[in-house]
Parts: sequence; C-alpha cells; structure tokens
Amino acid sequence: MQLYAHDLEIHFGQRRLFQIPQLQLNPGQRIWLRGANGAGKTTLLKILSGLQKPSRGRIALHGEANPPARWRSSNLLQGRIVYLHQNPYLFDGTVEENINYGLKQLALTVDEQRQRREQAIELAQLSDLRHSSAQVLSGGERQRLALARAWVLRPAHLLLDEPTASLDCDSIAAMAGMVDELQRQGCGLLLTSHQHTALTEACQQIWRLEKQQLICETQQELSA
Amino acid sequence: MQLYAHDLEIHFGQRRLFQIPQLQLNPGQRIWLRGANGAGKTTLLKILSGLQKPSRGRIALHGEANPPARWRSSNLLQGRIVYLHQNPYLFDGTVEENINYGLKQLALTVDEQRQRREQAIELAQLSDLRHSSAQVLSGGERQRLALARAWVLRPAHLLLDEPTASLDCDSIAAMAGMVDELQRQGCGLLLTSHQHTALTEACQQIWRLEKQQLICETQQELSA
Amino acid sequence: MNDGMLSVFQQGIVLLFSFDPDVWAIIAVSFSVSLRAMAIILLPAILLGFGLAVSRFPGRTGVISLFQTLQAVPTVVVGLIAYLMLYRQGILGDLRWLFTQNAMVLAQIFLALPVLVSLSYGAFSSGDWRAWETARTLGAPRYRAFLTLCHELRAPLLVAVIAAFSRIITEVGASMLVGGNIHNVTRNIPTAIALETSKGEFAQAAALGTVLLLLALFINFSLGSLRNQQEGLRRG
Amino acid sequence: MNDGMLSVFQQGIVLLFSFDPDVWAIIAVSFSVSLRAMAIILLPAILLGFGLAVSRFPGRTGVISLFQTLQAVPTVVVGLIAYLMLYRQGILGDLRWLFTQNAMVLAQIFLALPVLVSLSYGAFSSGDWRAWETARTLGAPRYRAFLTLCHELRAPLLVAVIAAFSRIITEVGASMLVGGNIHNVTRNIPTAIALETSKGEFAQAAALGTVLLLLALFINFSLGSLRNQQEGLRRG
Amino acid sequence: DPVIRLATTTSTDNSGLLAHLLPTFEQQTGFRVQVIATGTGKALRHGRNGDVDVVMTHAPAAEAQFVEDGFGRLPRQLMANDFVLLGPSSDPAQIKHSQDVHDAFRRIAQSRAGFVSRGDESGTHMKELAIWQSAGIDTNFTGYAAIGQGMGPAMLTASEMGAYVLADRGTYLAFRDKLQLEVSLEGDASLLNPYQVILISDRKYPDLNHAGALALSDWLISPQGQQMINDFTIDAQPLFQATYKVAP
Ligand SMILES: Nc1ncnc2c1ncn2[C@@H]1O[C@H](COP(=O)(O)OP(=O)(O)OP(=O)(O)O)[C@@H](O)[C@H]1O
Ligand SMILES: Nc1ncnc2c1ncn2[C@@H]1O[C@H](COP(=O)(O)OP(=O)(O)OP(=O)(O)O)[C@@H](O)[C@H]1O
Ligand SMILES: [Mg+2]
Ligand SMILES: [Mg+2]
Repeated sequence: MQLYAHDLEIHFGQRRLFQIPQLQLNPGQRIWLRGANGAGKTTLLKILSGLQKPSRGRIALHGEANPPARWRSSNLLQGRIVYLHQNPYLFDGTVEENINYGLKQLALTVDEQRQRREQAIELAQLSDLRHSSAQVLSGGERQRLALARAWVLRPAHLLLDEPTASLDCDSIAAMAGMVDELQRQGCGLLLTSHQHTALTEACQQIWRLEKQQLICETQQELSA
Repeated sequence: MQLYAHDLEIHFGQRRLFQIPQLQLNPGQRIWLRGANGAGKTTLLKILSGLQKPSRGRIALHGEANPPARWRSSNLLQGRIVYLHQNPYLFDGTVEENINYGLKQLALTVDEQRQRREQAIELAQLSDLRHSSAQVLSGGERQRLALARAWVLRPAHLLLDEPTASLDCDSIAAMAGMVDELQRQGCGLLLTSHQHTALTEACQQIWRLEKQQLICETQQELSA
Repeated sequence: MNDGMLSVFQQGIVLLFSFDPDVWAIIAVSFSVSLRAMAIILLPAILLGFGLAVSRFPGRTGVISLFQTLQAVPTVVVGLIAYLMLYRQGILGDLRWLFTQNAMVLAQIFLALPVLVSLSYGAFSSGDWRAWETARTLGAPRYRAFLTLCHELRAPLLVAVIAAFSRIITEVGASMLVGGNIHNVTRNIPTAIALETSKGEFAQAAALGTVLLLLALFINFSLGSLRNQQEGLRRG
Repeated sequence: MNDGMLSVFQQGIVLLFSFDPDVWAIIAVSFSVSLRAMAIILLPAILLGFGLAVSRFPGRTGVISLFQTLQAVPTVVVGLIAYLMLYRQGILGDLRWLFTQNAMVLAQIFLALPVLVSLSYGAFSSGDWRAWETARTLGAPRYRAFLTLCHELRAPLLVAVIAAFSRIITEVGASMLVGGNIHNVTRNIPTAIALETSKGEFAQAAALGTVLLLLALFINFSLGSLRNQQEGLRRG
Repeated sequence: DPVIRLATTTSTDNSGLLAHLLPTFEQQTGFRVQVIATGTGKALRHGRNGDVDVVMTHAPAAEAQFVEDGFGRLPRQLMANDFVLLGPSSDPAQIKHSQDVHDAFRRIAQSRAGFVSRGDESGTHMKELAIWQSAGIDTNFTGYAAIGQGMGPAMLTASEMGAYVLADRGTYLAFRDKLQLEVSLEGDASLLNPYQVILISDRKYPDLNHAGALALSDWLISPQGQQMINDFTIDAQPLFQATYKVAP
C-alpha cells in the first residue's frame, strides 16, 4: 500500500509552515525526515497519519481493494498508518495493557495476540516492567513501550517522531531491531531524528524540510 | 554554595534503584550524569532538587549564612536548585509569560526583569514566538523555552534532564551558549544526556549510575 | 426532636432494614425515576461536554455559559416549566403524563442535563489531546477513542455523574409539582421527607434522609473500586 | 397560567428592571447569604480537594466517598441538622441564630462543602503533577504553586465553583427551615418562589425564577472571559 | 378507568383522615384514589386545568368563584373542623380573659405580643386575614410576622418566638408535643372551617373520570361516609365533624 499526499499546504494564522506539491511513501521504504527545530516535521507526520487536517490538500492510501480514503472520511488510515508521538502518551494502566490496546482492535486469535505481545515485550526489553504502571516509566522506557505498542499492529506505514531522542545505545539497538523487522515485512517507515543512529543509517532516502519545502535526497548523495 | 547529599537511597517497592553514600556539587562545576535507560538519573535529579523525597538520606545547601536546609523543610532549595524536566511542562500562556513565571519571584526591578527576559528570549532564539501560546511549540522549541525559563533565575545549581534530546545543531549551540554563561557566573551544572554534544564536552566530571551505585570519573580518564 | 441526632440515625438504619413495604416503595420510586433520567442523558450529556471542550465554533463560550447558567434555575422553576409543558393545555398535555413517574423523569432530565454537560465539559477541558490522538492512530474507531478518553478522565467524570445524580435524587421542588407526591405512585424519598417535615415528623424525615444517605454510601463504595485504580496526578 | 412561557419570561424581565424594592430585597438576601457561604468555604474546600487528589493516606478513598455521598443528603435534611443545632435547646442554641441570615449561611455551608470538595478533587485528579513540580523548582512557594495549578485547571475548577454556587443559590429546603422565609429578613429567591408556587401563583414564581436566571447569566458571562483564554485540550 | 385523582389540601391528608376513609371506599367500589395533597390554591388550579377528577378544599370564597367560573360542579359541604388560637402558656396578651376571637386578636395587637402569620394565602391564612379585618385591625403592627410557610413551620416559629398563631386543630394535634404552645382560644363560631368536595365540569373536560369522581362524592356524603368522618380521632379527640345536609 502506497501512502500518497497531494498538494499539501499548512498555515498557522499568517505563517505558512510548508507547501508540498506531492509526496509518496512506498512499502518497505525507510526515509529520514530532517529539518531544523520548528520546521514542521511533527506537523507533517501528523498530517500524513490523518491526525491533523492540512490547510489544503489530501492524503490517500493506494493499492488496495477499497477506493482511496479521504482524510478523516473513515477509519482507513487509523491503525494502518501509525504515528508515534515525540513525547509518547501512555494510557493509564500497566505496560501490558498499553500494548494490548491496539491488539484488541485486530481480528486475531487470542493465541496470536499473546504471541505478538510477548514478542514485543521481549524486543522492547520491558519484561521486568510488564506489570508496572506505565505512568512511572523512565523517559527511555516510555519510548520503547510506545514503539512496542505500535509494533504489534504490523502497520502499513509507521511514522516515528524522534524515537531515539532519549535512548541509550542498548535501547537504540532494541528499537532498530524492531524497526528492521517491520521493514522486512513491508512496512514503510518515515522517521525524524536529530541524531545519526542505527535507525537512520539504514534509510534509503532523506527528506529535508527547508524553506517551507520538502527536498528529497538519497543517502548516497548525502555521503558524497 | 555547595549542594550536598548524604547517604541517599531510593526504593520503589521491593526494587532498590540506587544507594549513594555521599555526593557533592560545587559552584561552577559541570558534571555529566550518565546511565542506561531506567538507571535512575531522572529520579536522582529530582531528589537533588528537592522535588522528590528519597527513601533515606538528606540534601543540604552549604556555604551560606542560613543553616543548612533540610528536605522540604522550607523553600530554600526551590528557585536556587532548578530542575529541568525531561519533557518540560509549559504553563498555559504565551512564551513570554512562561519566562516571567520565575522572574516575578525575585527581588528585581522592572528594568532588570525586562533585561533578563529579553536576553533569555534572544539566546533561546524565541523572538519570533514570544507572543505565541506555549502549547503549540515544537519539541525543540519547548526545550529551549524551558531552559530560558530557568536561565533567567540565575540559579545556584541547574539540573538538566536530557536538555538536548530533540534539538538540532543550532539549538544545541544556543543551549550551550546559555549554559556556558551560567557556568561563568558560578552556577553548578549537572546534566544527563545520551548523546555527546557541545554541552557534555565541557564537563569536567562524569558520574555514572551503574549497578545501583554512583561512580565518578573525570573526563580525562574517560578519553584515556 | 428531643431524641438527638444519633437516635435519628439509628432509626434510619432500622427503617432501611425493617423492609417496611411503604419505605421500599418510596425508595423504588426514587431510584427508578432518577436512574431512568440519568440513563437517558448520560451519553448525550457527556458527548456534549466533550464536544464543547474539544471543538471550536462561533458561540461556543455562549453555549457553555448557558449550560452553566441553567444549573442556577431553581428546581421549582424547572418543575414549573415541565408542568407548563405537561398540563392539559401544555404542548405535551396530550401525553397525560402529569402526576406520573414519566413526568418526574422529564423534569429530572431538565435538572440533570445542565449539571452533567457543564461538569463533563470541565473534565474534558483539562484532558490531554494526545490520548485521543494515540487511540486513533492505534486503530481505535472514534467511539473507542472517546471511551478511552473517558477512561483516562474517569475520576472527574465519575465525580460529575455523582454530582448530577445527587442533584436529582435529592430534588424535591420539581418532583412535588409534576409528580404530585402520590402515595405508592410518585412519592419518592425527597417528597416523602418534605411531607414528614410538614407533618412535624422530623425524626421520620431524618430517618428517610438517613436511608438515602446509606444507599448513596453503598453505591459510592461500589463505585470506589473504579476510582481506586487511578494513582494520583499524571507524572509523565 | 394561560399566558404561556414567553410572557412569564417577559414578566421576569419586567420584574427585574422595575426595581421593585420587595424583589430587590429578596435578591439581596439570596446573594448576600450564598456569597457569604461560598466565600467562607472556597479556599478550604478547594484545598481539601487538592489534598485528596495528590496525597496518599490510609482511608483516603473513604474520605472521598464520604464527600461524594454527602451531596446526596437532601437539603431539607441538611436544614434539619442545622435546625437541631440552632434551636433553643441545640448545641448552638445560645447564638440565637435561628431565623436569621447567619443560620442560612451555616446551612448553605453544609450544602456547598461536599459539592465543592468532591468536584475540585475531580478537577485536580486529572491534572499534571509536573505543573506543580515546575512551579516549585522555579522558586514558587507552595501557595503560589497551588495557585498556578489552579490556574492551569481553571476550566474544571470554575465549573466546580459554579456548580456549588448553583446548588446553594437555588436551594429551598434548608433556607426555609432555618431561615423561616421571613419577609425582608430571610426570604430569598427560592423560598419566595416556593411561597408563590404554594399559592398557585405560578406566573409570579416563574418570573422570580427568571430573575435568578438573568442574574446567573450575567455573572456567567462576566466569568466567561476567564474561560475564553483556555484553548482546548493540552497538546504537549 | 378505576383511578380517581383527588386534589386536596394537606390538612386532610396529613391528619390521616383520608387514610382512614379511602380504603373502605376503594374496597366497596373498586376504584383507586390517587391523592394529590397541596395548598388550596394549587388544588383548585389543578381542577381548573382539568388535571384532576375531583377536589376537596376549605376556602369558601375561592370555591364559589371556582364553581361560578364553570370549572366546578356539584359542590357539597361534607365536613368541618375548627381553628384554634395558640399562644405561650404565660399568655402575655391575656387572651384567657377575652370574650371572643375578635377581642383576642385586638389584645394581641395591643399587647405587642408577637403573632406569626402563615402569609401563604392558604385557607388558614385567608381565615386569619378575615378575622383581622372584621376586628378592624391593620396587620402592620410590629409583632406581626408573615413567614410564607406551611402550618407546621408556622407553629414551630411561633413556639420559638413565644408568639401567637392561628392553626387548624388537626395539624396542631400532630405537632403538639414539639411545641411550647397551648390553646389560648377555641370554640368560637367564627373559627369554623368548612370543607367542600367539588366535581370538575364534564362539559369542559369530558374525558375525566367523572363516574369515579361522582362515586367518591356520593360515598363521602353517604351515611357510612359521614359516620366514618365523625369516627376519626387523634389521641381520642375527634377532628372533623360531618356536616352534610340534604339540599333543601
Ligand atoms: N496549532 C498550532 N498553532 C500555531 N502554531 C503551531 C501550531 N502547531 C505548530 N505550530 C508551530 O509550527 C512550527 C512547527 O512545529 P512542529 O512541531 O511541526 O516542528 P518540528 O519540525 O517537529 O520541530 P522539532 O524538531 O522541534 O520537534 C512550530 O514553530 C510551532 O510553533
Ligand atoms: N514512582 C515510581 N514507582 C515505581 N517505579 C518508579 C517510579 N518512578 C520511577 N520508577 C522506576 O525507576 C526506574 C528509574 O526511573 P528514572 O526515570 O529515574 O530513569 P532514568 O535514568 O531517568 O531513565 P531514562 O534515561 O530512560 O530517562 C525506572 O525503571 C522506573 O520505571
Ligand atoms: Mg517535532
Ligand atoms: Mg530520565
């Protein structure tokens, strides 16, 4: 499934944040979205995931039986294009309950659910904390939990907003493992990060939000 | 003024997070607090700033006319030992109102207040946003505002929890400028960070939270 | 009067557990009417409060002010309005609801709605929008995202529901006017208390009040388990 | 009665602006009593709600349940309790407060306290503890940190205050019993309405209700400016 | 339709009279009576609106108006009780020495002893005003307190204030042990309190339960009904006096 955006534009009052004629995110692709603080990365990710309405333009998912879904016209984007907040919000409840949240929405057997949950908890190194309240987690643990919560959904596209900002090396490795696994399964990845990490290294493309525009480069160009 | 901690220990239920026989933070010192995710860095900073009560032990400020202040026994720690949250909380209101918050507490003339505020807004590169609501700021802008809000207080000690996690190079340079300025004025700095940045480079000491203990190293040892 | 507060309280406990059919008929009217009214408005009122907290439209603050103001209409006046609708010449006169429990339900709906709307508006407006966004992006349909937000805000919402229910279960003016305080039909605890008070049977009135208090305590402690889980203020 | 709701409403407006001294005396009693009661409990009740939301002590949920339950005590019963304290042989009988405005203030304090405590508990329990921590670390003394938290939660707290005030300004049972509805002394809007209704003067009663509604609207819109500033749910 | 709606004053219901009478009537006729006990004014209002089937009240002037306006029909005087003047046992106005009720009221006004008036335009209040008027006294004197409440609160207030109050006997007996008041004056002819039962116009509201209403009215004035009214006592004191006379 391709994520497709057309003629996006966003204003806040008088201020134009960016204008993007066209944009396309393919399955299995991993893209690093870069830009200065306040360039509009978070805003773009929220728009692509259908959480925020652009001032103009539209988002669609192509390549499936259903006709392209318009913004907010239905639930088509939700659960398939998953956005991870820069500061993740954790639901009141235990770590396990947080992971179960999206799972309940899927048509899975109890066994499959359990399997995915166990795998996610293991990969995110949260086994010791599985019964802790999510509210007491440390900054890094919160990030890992938020990814695990999205990971179990096997989304078509995953939009990660600064997933590694407050992680140590071990945690980043754990994150990278989960993300690689998703990519192998054909998930399209778009992530922002101000640091070079294992996650950004594997990106085939870099998108830059600069001067109110989106500029695409491939990783090779960059290193050249 | 020295920040002094004695015989600190913290438990959550059965789990002991760390135990620190003694700890001392001097004026003008800059220390990098390191540790894996979940090691207890945030908890330690909160305890040192008087926001959280340790399971055992006490905190004191030495080297001033007043007798050493015990934990929460008064307002002595607050406003002089300032803690910056990992995810800063911004008060409802404009950027400027947030910066004014602590200033109002100080015995300054209106002129001095204005001067400090203008300086802080400039250093934190928030001039364009000064009248925006703080709630709409981007992740990096929030961090810069949080530091600016603390900076105007000229605290005796500043405890920074992952201040550069979601900042780009420019913002880090701006942060480093502000922090250097504070250090020159004799402020003691203790900061956590999972990345090497301009802020961590200038640290004379590294404290490591490992195996429930605090280990001190100097930067030289590390590079050796 | 002379037998002090303690013995009045005892009398109430005795009354409750004596299974006096008259007392239980009164209790049944009270709860069946007020619970019906709550059941009818619960979802619409909370949704309305949610809508007022999260949406932006011209006149929004006007609507909020209106709901808050409507709480300040005395119950007798609300009763009068319901009466003017329900009496024979009123617009709903053909229903012949006057002096029936349905009339009381209608009046109590008018009474509880502004309270519940404005209190749930208050609850939602201190909520965190990321909770909604997170739920939606994890695939929850709108109704489930709403329920999730309600769950996150269950402490203030529960308090709101209890306040609204308390208002109508203790209300006397409107029930008296449109219900008529008919024995075994529309006599509920508050109108029975008013009657006993007017007869000078203060002990009996206070005993009935105690009955209500005990039942409310019982309900509250059963709901307490809901509350227990929430561990203080959010720290992250 | 035949003159419909609209004309009743008109009559209320005319009554309000006619500056009929009788009507204004009644209004003055209502507001002076209820505002005094609110002024006395405002700070303690909100502090108590705050304490219940942020602290942990054994029996805490019991205390919360208790305050929520006390809302379900009918106003007449609260009035009776106040009466039993204030009448000649009561523990406060020597004050000779019965049938004075002081007695009404006392009864209304009992009525408003549980509402305000439990609603502000609800408001604070959905708050963000980081607001308190941030205020404290930036040098705010405890009282200012508390005020800051109140400011952050002003929407639900304002709603709580309005709900509590509405409860007592519309309350009739307790005021009637301990105030005695004495003309020019303790007759307030609700007791006057009750009187007119008992006379069958529904139009006059509704007109008085309209007066209260209009005054409440006025107050609410003045408070509206407070609310305006808060722009929807927190997004960060 | 076996349900009859009876709007009446609180005095008949609160005293327990209706609870004494109605079960027998219900048993004999199969009707069920729903009693809506309010003030006289409101009871007649319900009658005018056609929201009840029959009314039973004690305000002769208002009742006459009610019938004259065409809302009521077949008024029947079925019983009476009486008012009593209550006061503190010290009797500061020296009522004990008064000749009649008018004299007593004059003494109250002159002695500046307090007087509590219900002030709610109830039947009792009307009666009291009529007495003040025929005694030629303006109620503006200082001790006069109009409280706008029911009979019970009025007596309690008078008891607290050590003042006089005019009360109906039924309510007084119910409240007696809560009061520090005694009967200062009773038995005067002008203290009589007649009750009427009135049916609602069948031309204005043809769909009401007129058959049931008539059956109730008929039963109340039947020898058995009248006898049961006379038999009703509180603390061994008869409260109501059956007064129905076949119209001449
Ligand atoms: N609702 C809004 N109203 C007004 N301005 C807004 C709103 N939301 C975002 N902005 C502004 O738009 C700009 C872009 O915000 P955004 O969060 O998208 O930046 P970002 O690229 O994610 O930055 P960072 O790297 O710091 O997270 C910011 O300057 C912010 O202040
Ligand atoms: N109130 C609490 N109750 C129980 N456990 C807690 C509580 N607060 C923190 N913890 C636990 O203590 C551990 C340390 O938390 P802390 O936030 O201090 O870690 P940290 O070193 O700051 O980690 P990070 O780098 O991820 O921010 C975490 O595993 C967390 O789950
Ligand atoms: Mg961002
Ligand atoms: Mg941390």
